Amino acid sequence: MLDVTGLQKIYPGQQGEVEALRDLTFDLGEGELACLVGPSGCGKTTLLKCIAGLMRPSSGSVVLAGTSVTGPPPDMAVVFQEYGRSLFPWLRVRDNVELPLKEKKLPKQRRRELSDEALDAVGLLKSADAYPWQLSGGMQQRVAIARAIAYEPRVLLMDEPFAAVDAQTRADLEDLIRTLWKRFSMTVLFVTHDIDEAVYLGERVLVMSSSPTIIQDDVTIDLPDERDQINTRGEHRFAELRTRIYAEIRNASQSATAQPQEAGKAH
Amino acid sequence: MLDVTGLQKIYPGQQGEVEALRDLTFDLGEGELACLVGPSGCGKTTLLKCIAGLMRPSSGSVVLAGTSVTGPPPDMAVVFQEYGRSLFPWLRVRDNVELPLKEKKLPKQRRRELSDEALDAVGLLKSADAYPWQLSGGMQQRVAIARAIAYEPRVLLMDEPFAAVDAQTRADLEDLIRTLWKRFSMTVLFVTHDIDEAVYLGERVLVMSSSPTIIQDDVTIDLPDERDQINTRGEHRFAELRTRIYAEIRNASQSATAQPQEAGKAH
Amino acid sequence: GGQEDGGGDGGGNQSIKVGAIPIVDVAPLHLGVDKGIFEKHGIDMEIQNTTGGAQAVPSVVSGDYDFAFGNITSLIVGRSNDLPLTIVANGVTSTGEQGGDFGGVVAPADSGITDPKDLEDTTVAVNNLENIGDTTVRNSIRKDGGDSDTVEFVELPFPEMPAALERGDVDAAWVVEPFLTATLNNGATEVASNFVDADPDLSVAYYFTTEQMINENPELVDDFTAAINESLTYAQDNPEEARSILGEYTELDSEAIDQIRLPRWPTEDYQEPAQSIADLMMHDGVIESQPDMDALFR
Amino acid sequence: MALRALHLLLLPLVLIGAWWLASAVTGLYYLPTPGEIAATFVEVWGAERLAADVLPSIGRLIGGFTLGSVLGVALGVVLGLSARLRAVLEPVLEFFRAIPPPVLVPLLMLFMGVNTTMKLAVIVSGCIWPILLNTIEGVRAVDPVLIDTCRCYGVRGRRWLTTLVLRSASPQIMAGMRQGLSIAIILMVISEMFASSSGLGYTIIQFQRSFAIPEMWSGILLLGLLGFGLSVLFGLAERRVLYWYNGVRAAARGE
Amino acid sequence: MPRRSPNRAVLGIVGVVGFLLLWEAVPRIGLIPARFLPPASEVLAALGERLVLPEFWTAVGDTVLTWGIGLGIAFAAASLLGFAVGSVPVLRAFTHSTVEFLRPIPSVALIPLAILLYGTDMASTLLLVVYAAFWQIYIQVLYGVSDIDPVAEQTARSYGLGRLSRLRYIAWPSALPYVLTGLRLGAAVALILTITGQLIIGTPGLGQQISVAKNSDATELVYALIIATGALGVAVNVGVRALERRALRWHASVRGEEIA
Ligand SMILES: Nc1ncnc2c1ncn2[C@@H]1O[C@H](COP(=O)(O)OP(=O)(O)OP(=O)(O)O)[C@@H](O)[C@H]1O
Ligand SMILES: Nc1ncnc2c1ncn2[C@@H]1O[C@H](COP(=O)(O)OP(=O)(O)OP(=O)(O)O)[C@@H](O)[C@H]1O
Ligand SMILES: O=[N+]([O-])[O-]
Ligand SMILES: [Mg+2]
Ligand SMILES: [Mg+2]
Repeated sequence: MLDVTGLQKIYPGQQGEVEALRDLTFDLGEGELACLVGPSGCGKTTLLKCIAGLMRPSSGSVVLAGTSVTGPPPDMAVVFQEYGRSLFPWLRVRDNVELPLKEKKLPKQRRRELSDEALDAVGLLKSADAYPWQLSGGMQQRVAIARAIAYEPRVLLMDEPFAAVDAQTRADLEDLIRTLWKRFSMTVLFVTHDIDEAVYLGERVLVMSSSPTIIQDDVTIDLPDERDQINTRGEHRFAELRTRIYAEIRNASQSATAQPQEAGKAH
Repeated sequence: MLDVTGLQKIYPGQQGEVEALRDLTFDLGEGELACLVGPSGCGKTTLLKCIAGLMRPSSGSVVLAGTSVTGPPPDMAVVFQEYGRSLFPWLRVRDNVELPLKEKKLPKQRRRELSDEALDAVGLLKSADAYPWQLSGGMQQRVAIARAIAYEPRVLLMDEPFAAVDAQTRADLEDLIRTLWKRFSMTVLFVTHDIDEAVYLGERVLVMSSSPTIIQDDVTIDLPDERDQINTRGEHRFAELRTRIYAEIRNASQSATAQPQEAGKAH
Repeated sequence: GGQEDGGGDGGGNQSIKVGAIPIVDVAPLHLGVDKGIFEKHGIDMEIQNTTGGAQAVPSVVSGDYDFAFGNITSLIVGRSNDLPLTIVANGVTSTGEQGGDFGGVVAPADSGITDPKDLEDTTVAVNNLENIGDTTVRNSIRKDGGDSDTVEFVELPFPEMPAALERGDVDAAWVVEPFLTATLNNGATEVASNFVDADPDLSVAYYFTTEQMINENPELVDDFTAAINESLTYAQDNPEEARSILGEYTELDSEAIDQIRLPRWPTEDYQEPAQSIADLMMHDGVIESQPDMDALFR
Repeated sequence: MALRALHLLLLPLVLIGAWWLASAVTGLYYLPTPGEIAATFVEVWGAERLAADVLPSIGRLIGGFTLGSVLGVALGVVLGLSARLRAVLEPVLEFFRAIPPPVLVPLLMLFMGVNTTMKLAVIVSGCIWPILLNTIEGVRAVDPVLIDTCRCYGVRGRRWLTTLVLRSASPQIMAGMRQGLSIAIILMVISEMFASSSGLGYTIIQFQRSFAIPEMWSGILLLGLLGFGLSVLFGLAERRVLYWYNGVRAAARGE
Repeated sequence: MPRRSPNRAVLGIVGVVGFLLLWEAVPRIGLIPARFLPPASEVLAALGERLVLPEFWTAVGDTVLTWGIGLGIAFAAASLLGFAVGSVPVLRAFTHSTVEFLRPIPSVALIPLAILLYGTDMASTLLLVVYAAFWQIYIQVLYGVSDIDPVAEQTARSYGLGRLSRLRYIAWPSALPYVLTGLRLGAAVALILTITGQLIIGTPGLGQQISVAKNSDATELVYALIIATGALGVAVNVGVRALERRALRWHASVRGEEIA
């Protein structure tokens, strides 16, 4: 479904170039749900934007469903890390959710159905008529999520979509994503900083190293398919996986936060 | 130090008013570190802005160190939830950090020292000459944190300051905040969604209910003063506190996400 | 243009459009309409307000106006630039009276400027540079024995001259009615009657059209010329009526209407004095070669 | 390089061609061919005229534009910051904004006399509006989060003005100044229609009045070239001032 | 907001009254002779006399008509071209030099050409109006289009919004603050050129009446007509401001003011 091969991204800049991604290669099967973790600034957002066709990689290729990605592919939804700025301040919450549906030429009634459903799922049906800037940070983020799920995409890219919501809501949204993923057999790539979340949600967890960035580890989550906030998280295997990934991340991010001369040692 | 009494905030709006805060009363002693948790949209940001003197409450009062807060008090630093928009895009990272110090009329050399120290503490010394928009989300958030700590405030208000950083960095920053808090005996009010974080960091955790918002619980964290990411989190008492707060939040947020008619029952 | 609307002398009236600046000078035109003179000559005329000859010329050249009222220097300059302009009737003529003309040079009473020669080394306002104002004022100075090269001329619209004079922005100004009477009433001194100095019978402006019009519609031109000549004569013979028509197409107040000096509107011998203007323009270098003055007049 | 030249010249060449065709076909007196205009241009705008008429005009133009920018930005900041003051002054300002230069100039002459100050005032009276309006709107639109940031870190006074208000309004201020620049050129011409006896604008108007049509067009050509030249300079300045702004946009696209 | 509106009007009236008092004072204390600048009261009286004359209203009608048509054409053309050129970088590169060349050419210099093409009819004045107002709006639109938040733009692209939809739902609202400023600038310039055209070419309207009054040394009337012109400008601005408060409810510039 999604093939990323030898992806490199170098940002040009006045004080020298920044190599955000060195050499990434991985693939995702149709209908897979993978989580992406890695230290802050390692290039997760960059990778997502390259996959979404919003940014041109410096070298390497992204191939989605057999076609090379050069612009945003159809049937793809993205939840941006900068959720606040990705909502259109001139549109009310409902209109923000329905805008992509209009582009899909869905009839009015169907749009309404979908937006009602999505807003209800994220607990914001009451705020449908508010403007985004009248909402709290977490509510804004949930609007962005609602917009993505109402779109019923085949590929869903989410960049730390639950960063601003409280623990309970987060748990609910995690279950929501898994439910929708199964129902629509979407392919999902999910960036998160929360390792528990990555393990709980994904079938696979991709661990990115800090820069120069490569895929440091690709962990298959061999937990049962039916997951449950209390029992799954209580399982022994969950703890194992969690510990393993935590250690990886620790390695990766130590090299990032540490002094330059120590950076080399981590690898 | 900080006395909040009968605080109420109603946002005016075209489709009716929104009562973000109903009636909040609590106080914080000098040099206390309190964490604030509560469901998304319950009014944490609103409360912080009222305390910071950035917003006028509809009724009730905020008194800081004996004087009523009508505008931003001196020696207070705030890390905004919208970290990205709180950085000046036309200033380099270092200049963003040093701007408040200039206003404090610190000599150039001292400013440099402070900004170096703060940027180093958040692991961004290498990015001092970059512009904020050349940084990843998590890096931007850390710049905002660096700016706040370089300011050496007596009161520090932080609104989900670690939402965009990875687990390892988050842990490091948590320890950083506790260290600074002790060193400068600041008064800290810290909003977070991560209950573990709230328990780990705070001396007290204030739990806000969902709307109509009141302080639902005020939990004293009776963990030893010396905390440690591995041992403290492993303690039995930690788990107890965590469970208690989790239950509170669950109550609170259920009423928020649930259908309107159920909202009443939660209380 | 409207010449195609009607059919010559026969049938109904010819509708034409005439451009004229709404000042005292064109009173005969309005009087002619008022008195039915144009109608009598089979002309149904619409008078369009212009801001002067320079704006009227392109309108006539483009055929938008059939005729227009324009000052002699604009017409000479146009002619010398190969514009096919032709004068068909007199427009307005100096009274020929020293100190009693409808235009003249004025200076503040306390300025010490009383004669044209006093204008040496001063700044004088005229409405357009390299036009009839500066050429005739220079002539007046020379005639009075002064050196006309020492005068600096600046452009100001007539309506702004009284204030500029009073402020001292300029030392003197060449003004025409109604501003002449207005400044004199406020105590200014009349320094020169520059039109009279140039030629006592100087015609300052004319009614003109294009050669094309004359070739294509000579009858209409004849009718217009006849009608305007009759109107000019009527105005000349009935100055009170000429004054009262001013109330119709200008915003002059009744006091001004009573006080201003009327020009003359003769219908004969108006071609000759134009040569003296052409000479003055040659002298001042406004034009480079003598225009064919005969071709300018029909 | 070649592409840039193509960008620069293609459309002008096409338009010149169209003009050529139009003037050749119609043979209108007021529409000389580009060839005639070019030949006249060389003849008319020699060194002498440049020194005597064009340079002083450009001097006044730049003086007026600078003055207009300073006043426009200063007043714009004040009005942008105070809704109350804006409500008080807006009708009066709008009143003056609607007054055409041919009517306004006499008024200015009444107050200032006939001199260079008046000419500068005419230029200012025109080019100030886009700068003022854009500054007001730019100041009103400052990101509320940045305002809060400055408030709580005690950033105020001059630093607040320069690092917050002016910088965040700068994209809009630049838009206004770009507008103001070409209006300043137009008003330089108009200011020389009154009480002048020299200057670029005066010369063009004089050509027009004396039916020297190719000469007049050559003057308009010079105005256009002047405008283009100044806008190139302005573009260079703008690229420096708005470096961060363009950076934000390029960054998102990964350029 | 409803309780602010009268407030705003009251403040505006305070400003106007202050201005009129100042004007009244200048000639009265002799700063400028009343012959050249009559006191406001006398000018208002002269205006009052005019207001009852039908030809005054005909002139106002002519002026407003020319203004409205000219602004309409300029606005439509400038927004259409502005959005098209602004969102296609190639177009922008190819037109840049021409635009910068044409912008500083004064409308007044085009008067002979206008007369030649359209005579002294309204069309002639319209040409000047459209030419001058077009650039003002066009440049604002160009700046507005490039002010789109890149995150918003990318969001729209990732959801598969086509060029037209992005124009309508993203570019248009983002650029709206600039466009409205352009409209305000263009509206005044259109009015200015309408009056100037009437003044110089002589098409009927307020401008022509000003010209007649000037030539007749009717100073009070000149000022009265200037007031009428300025009042039209103020009325236009009130209209655009009202539009702005509706259309930009979401924008920081309008939002902030309700709280303040
Ligand atoms: N426009 C840019 N110019 C230069 N460098 C950039 C630019 N955008 C990103 N970078 C750099 O690229 C690297 C990767 O950034 P990216 O936003 O992809 O990180 P991330 O993994 O999403 O981090 P986070 O978890 O903090 O959001 C960072 O070091 C950042 O500084
Ligand atoms: N400008 C505004 N106008 C109207 N309502 C507002 C406005 N700002 C906030 N609100 C409402 O006030 C309530 C509290 O918002 P606030 O931002 O304080 O929540 P929060 O606790 O910080 O939430 P989060 O954790 O999601 O950031 C929300 O219901 C929100 O919709
Ligand atoms: O002539 N103007 O374009 O103002
Ligand atoms: Mg990121
Ligand atoms: Mg919040």
